[in-house]
Amino acid sequence: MPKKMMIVDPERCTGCRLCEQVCSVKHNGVSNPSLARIHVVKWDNEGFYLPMRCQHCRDAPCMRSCPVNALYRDEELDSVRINHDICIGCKMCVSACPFGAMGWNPKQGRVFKCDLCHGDPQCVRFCDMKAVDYVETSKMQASRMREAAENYAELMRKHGR
Amino acid sequence: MKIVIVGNGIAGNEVAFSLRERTPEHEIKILSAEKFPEYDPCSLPYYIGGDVPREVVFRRSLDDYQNKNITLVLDSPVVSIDPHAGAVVTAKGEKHFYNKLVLAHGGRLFIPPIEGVDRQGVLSCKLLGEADKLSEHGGSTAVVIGSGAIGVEAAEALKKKGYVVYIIELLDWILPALFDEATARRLEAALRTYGIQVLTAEKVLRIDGDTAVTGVVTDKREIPCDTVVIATGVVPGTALAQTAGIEVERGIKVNSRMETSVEGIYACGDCVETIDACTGEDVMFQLKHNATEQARIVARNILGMNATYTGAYAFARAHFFDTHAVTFGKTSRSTACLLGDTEVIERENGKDYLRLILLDGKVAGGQAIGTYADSIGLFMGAMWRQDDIKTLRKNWVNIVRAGSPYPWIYRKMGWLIGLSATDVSSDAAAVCQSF
Amino acid sequence: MSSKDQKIFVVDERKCDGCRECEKACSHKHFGVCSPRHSRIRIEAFGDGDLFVPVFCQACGDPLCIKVCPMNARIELANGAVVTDEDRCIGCRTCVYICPVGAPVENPVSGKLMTCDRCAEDEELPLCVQACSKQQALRFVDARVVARTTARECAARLKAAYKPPKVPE
Amino acid sequence: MALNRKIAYIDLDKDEIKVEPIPREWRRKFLGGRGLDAYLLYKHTPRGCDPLGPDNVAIISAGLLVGTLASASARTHVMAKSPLTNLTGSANMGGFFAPEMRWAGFDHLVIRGRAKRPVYLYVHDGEIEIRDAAKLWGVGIYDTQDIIRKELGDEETQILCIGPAGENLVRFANVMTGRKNAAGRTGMGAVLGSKNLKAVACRGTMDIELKYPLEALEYNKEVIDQVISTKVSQIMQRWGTGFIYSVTNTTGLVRTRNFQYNQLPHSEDIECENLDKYSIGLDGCFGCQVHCRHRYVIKEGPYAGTYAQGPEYTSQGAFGAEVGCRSMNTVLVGNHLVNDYGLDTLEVGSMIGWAMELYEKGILTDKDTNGLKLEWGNDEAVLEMVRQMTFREGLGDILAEGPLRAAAKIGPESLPYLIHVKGMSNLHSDERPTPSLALNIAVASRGADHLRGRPAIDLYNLPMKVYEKVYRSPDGYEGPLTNSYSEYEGKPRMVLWQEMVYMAVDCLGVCKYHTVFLSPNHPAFKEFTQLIRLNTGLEFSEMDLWNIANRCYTIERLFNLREGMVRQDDWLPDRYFDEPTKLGLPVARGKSIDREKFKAMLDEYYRLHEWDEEGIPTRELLERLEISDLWPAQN
Repeated sequence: MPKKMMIVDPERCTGCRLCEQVCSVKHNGVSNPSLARIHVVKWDNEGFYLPMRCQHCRDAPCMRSCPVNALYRDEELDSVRINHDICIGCKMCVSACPFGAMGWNPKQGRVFKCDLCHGDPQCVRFCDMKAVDYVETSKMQASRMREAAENYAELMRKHGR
Repeated sequence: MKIVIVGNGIAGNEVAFSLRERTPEHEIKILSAEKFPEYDPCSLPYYIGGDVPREVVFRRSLDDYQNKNITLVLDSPVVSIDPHAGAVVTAKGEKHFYNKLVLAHGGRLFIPPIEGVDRQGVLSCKLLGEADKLSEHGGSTAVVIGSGAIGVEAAEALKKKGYVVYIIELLDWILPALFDEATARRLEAALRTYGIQVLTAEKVLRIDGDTAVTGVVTDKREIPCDTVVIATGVVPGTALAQTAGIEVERGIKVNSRMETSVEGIYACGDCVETIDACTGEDVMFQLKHNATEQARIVARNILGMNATYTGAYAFARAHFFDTHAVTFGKTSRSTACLLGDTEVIERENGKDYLRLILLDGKVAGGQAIGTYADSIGLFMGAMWRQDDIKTLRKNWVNIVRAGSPYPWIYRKMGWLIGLSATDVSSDAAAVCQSF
Repeated sequence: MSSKDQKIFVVDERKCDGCRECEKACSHKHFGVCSPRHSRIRIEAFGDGDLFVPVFCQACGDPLCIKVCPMNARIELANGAVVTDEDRCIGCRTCVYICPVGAPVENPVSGKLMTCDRCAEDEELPLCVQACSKQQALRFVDARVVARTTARECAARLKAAYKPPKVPE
Repeated sequence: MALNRKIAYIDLDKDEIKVEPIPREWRRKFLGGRGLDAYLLYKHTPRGCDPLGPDNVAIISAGLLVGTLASASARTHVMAKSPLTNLTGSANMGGFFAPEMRWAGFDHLVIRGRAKRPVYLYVHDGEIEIRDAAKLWGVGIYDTQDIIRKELGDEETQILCIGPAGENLVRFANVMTGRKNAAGRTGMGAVLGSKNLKAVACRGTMDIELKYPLEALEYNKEVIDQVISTKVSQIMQRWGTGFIYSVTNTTGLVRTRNFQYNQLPHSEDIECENLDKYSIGLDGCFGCQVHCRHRYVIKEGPYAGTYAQGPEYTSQGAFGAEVGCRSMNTVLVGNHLVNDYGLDTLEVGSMIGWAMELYEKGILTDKDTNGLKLEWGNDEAVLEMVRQMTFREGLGDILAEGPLRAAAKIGPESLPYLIHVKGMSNLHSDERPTPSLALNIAVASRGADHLRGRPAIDLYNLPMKVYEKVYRSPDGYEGPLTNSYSEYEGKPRMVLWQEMVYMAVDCLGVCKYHTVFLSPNHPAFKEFTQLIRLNTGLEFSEMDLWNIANRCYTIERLFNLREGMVRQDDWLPDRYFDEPTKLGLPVARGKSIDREKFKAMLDEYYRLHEWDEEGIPTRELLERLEISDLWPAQN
């Protein structure tokens, strides 16, 4: 299976927060963005929207801080996942994660985080702007380069070199 | 569904009450060989020693069972299982039918084949009934045979009651299953400072006395005494399982869902043989936390939730008077036969002692006495995460630099294993000055 | 369930300057003295004052200390705190050893172990958190918003990277 | 459950808050949102009450499906007796307020009385606090929201508020949330202002439980795909609603220079394509994939650097065609100003356009305007008038009273130039070539309004079978239908059908861009039944929804009748009949509404509604709809 990664593009995000809603429904069966694993951080007075979600870090602070190794790397999806059978709910990962990707569900007494929906992230599926996208790692760099090149070309055209 | 649980110990009760927590349905019945509601065997030495009153050993009252609609049948040891009829038979000849059966009857005290073990005054403290006897026993000199955790705790309890106490250990050092020699010797020394006689590498030959105990004879000496406490360990109860044709080795064999080889019969607690969560080896850690964990897995599987048990882990502490020690994972002795580079990190500071056993750079076990013990949790975490201590050493500069992304626990671990002693100022006096 | 029951502590080590006001507040509330030995929260200091970490009971969802305590003295309160029942505790420190951060502290008066009780009923905010109101290293926040709050802080740091200054046309 | 949200009765006179569950019976009869609001308004206001007095109730609500997996389920509905028309006051808006209110545990806030000092409400996780808003008084809506968020220490708080216009009781003041989401019509902002209620802040973390969550997820995807697969949605996704301006202006359907023309030539600058220069991206309401508006930054003038959202089609009309301006900058600045002040952009455009025509005709003079040259295309004058209206200075103070009251002050000679129905100005569209749209604005329950029953797809001249499929369902209508927008036949049915479907989406809290408004292929009753079932578990047939919509619409009608509306109010200004259009394509040029045909259309409309010839619902209808206890009105 090709390795894919989640990327965000705040320029595309329209701030509709559908990703948050579908995430909470998919994982918890309820609509409640505070249970979502993705958060659209919005600056309403600047119109800047940045979806924040788990980066599935290689050297993940949450994994490092877990005292019982309940967080593990799923090699198939290259994601960081929780084994709830092991998790003791100490919340060290909540404090450790710099991205705010670790949430705490007081009702269940357990932490939660993005699991990439087992390879079919619902946030990506529902985002028609593709402000969050799940792309093949190998193509990622190339597409970003192309974007940059196009912007550059545009500037050159505009300023007549 | 009728659920019958054999055994009213930690595991049996945890199964019953976790089931009830999840569903009000199903008939739940616990068959107990004893006459009490659930009590905690771990706490018996402290009751004997008078640290706590007797009622504290109980984890539940009879009302708790009633309130949760759990039937508790007391004084009914189960003698056989008929898996075809789906019934168990008690010693009184009563039949109890089940749809799901849970074996949680634990183990029984191992009674060494020594002459005179049936004398009056030969006691133990695994069961509450025995503990009651020991507590009421009015002796003055006690010999504790066996120096496992129970033995040491019993010795402490008796010392507190004013006994002259001897501990006799067949092997070379006390707490042999839990601690390495280096640690154990320190504990022995500590025990001696409290006035407990510790005799290691010594074999009890017989117990003297006509009806009551008058002394213990070992291969090295004779000890006059009026009390003998048997603390030579616990063997898993497997006989009952064998009546149902359940596969048994040292303990009852279970799969990862805690189900025995016979469908519909689960087992958990001290009577089962499971895997080590770290190494995957077949092990028997007869420890309370494992029993609890296994019991919850059983409860979930009975309800069809398909939970898998990740394995048991060794974690035990030894504590007497103001000496505190802890051990986890493997000892040097148990790693000696494994492939791979082993390394032992030792740190000593007065009475405090830390011993870490590394296998291929990764923490495989550890022991600690005193203040080092208070931070042992960090190393247990390192063991679970399989943190490589070699990498910790290599990355140390990164870990201690300001703004390091490494969680603080790495700094503390590094300090504890002596990477840079100046990095932590734990001097309480300095702290107090700041107020 | 009141909103307090849903709250959890969040630590930001980067903000802790080791002032130990939390220890003072805690010991003063529970013992009437200002002494770190009497505090259920303690500051671990590393290096030359470049890292201070408040260590205290995390009140785990499935606490290991409850499982291992031989006396069954560790109990969960309705407000989520996990505390020691002093009538049962014998001071064996098993809870300290099993704890991932070694949080329980010996009560210097009784010799038994103690952990954070979240200033149970009588305070709006735990006093250590109140004492840290300036540094904000220690916060007691609604569990439902904790992820979002952290995400916002992080996003604020990332914003500059994502949002290059506008190129004039 | 999505149904366990509460209703709060807030009495600002007594500082009392009473929280009650919503009876299941109400859900069956009114669903929620606008439908239930209409019922509550009818029950809780005394007949003939002063709209700006303490007896009027302001109802803020979220629809039945808000916050659930129904795409764009984001609408907040605000209802009260209108200070503009003295009839039904009702407006809804998107944004994020309504879902947040539901996560905080409430569906309806029924607010009566008048606070002694400025206050705002803080609604959070099942609790409501009344808090002091003294320092917010006089602050624009952008800053109000920033200040409240800072005060509450939670950036995620969603705030509904009024601007200076609402505080100054401008009779067409908005209730706003976010940067531009406006509950814009009928002066709901003035009602809140009269209650000294500056804002309602919401923050919630409570679950909205869905009946069949995973099925709802899949069905939501289907609905989204259905919505965004249509051309019109794709265009809106790219250009926003501004595209409508280009289309209608080309055809000749844009009211220009008040009502003198129907097309503004050479106005390329204010067409949506030009927005790209200012836009930094598009913006969506909660859960919406259509994201129909721009985030833009003003580039020139005293407001350079200001960030705002929009402008919608309506702002292009209000600050473009109606006042004869051709500058995108004016549209952008005007849009920003009305949003920040909390004014209804439509009403503002109409009032200024009207004033300009009066100035042109000499009815208003330099003396009235304090020397302001109210000439067509005078950008500065337009923006100055916005300010004057908000702060009630000079001529603005008169215009702030709304069309009829202003006309009364200026004099009867100004009346013929007023484009209004029931005292509310029309959108800047010109309906003379389109009888169906004309009928809609004449009969809409809140005055001249396009969002009550505009059959916009009538403009497309689609094949008959498309219209038949839409307009004959779900009750099997068998009367006439025509597919040419210049016809009169069959149009009453179209208006009626649209009234029902818009009422249904308003009850559900779904955006109108997600139903049959701009595209015949968007979801309607059939999809709604599924959305309701999967999200809430309530089972309704399509006919049930139709009947609910009919019931709610009838209550609005009853409210209007109770407050004194008569048949003559369902009528258009004379200029619609007497002045043929002058510009546009051949289909739109030289058109006017035929009085007789229009009267016949109105009769047909009443008949279809089962109202008598005076427009009063028949006894049989009321009994069938189980609301016969409401009429004749007792209070």
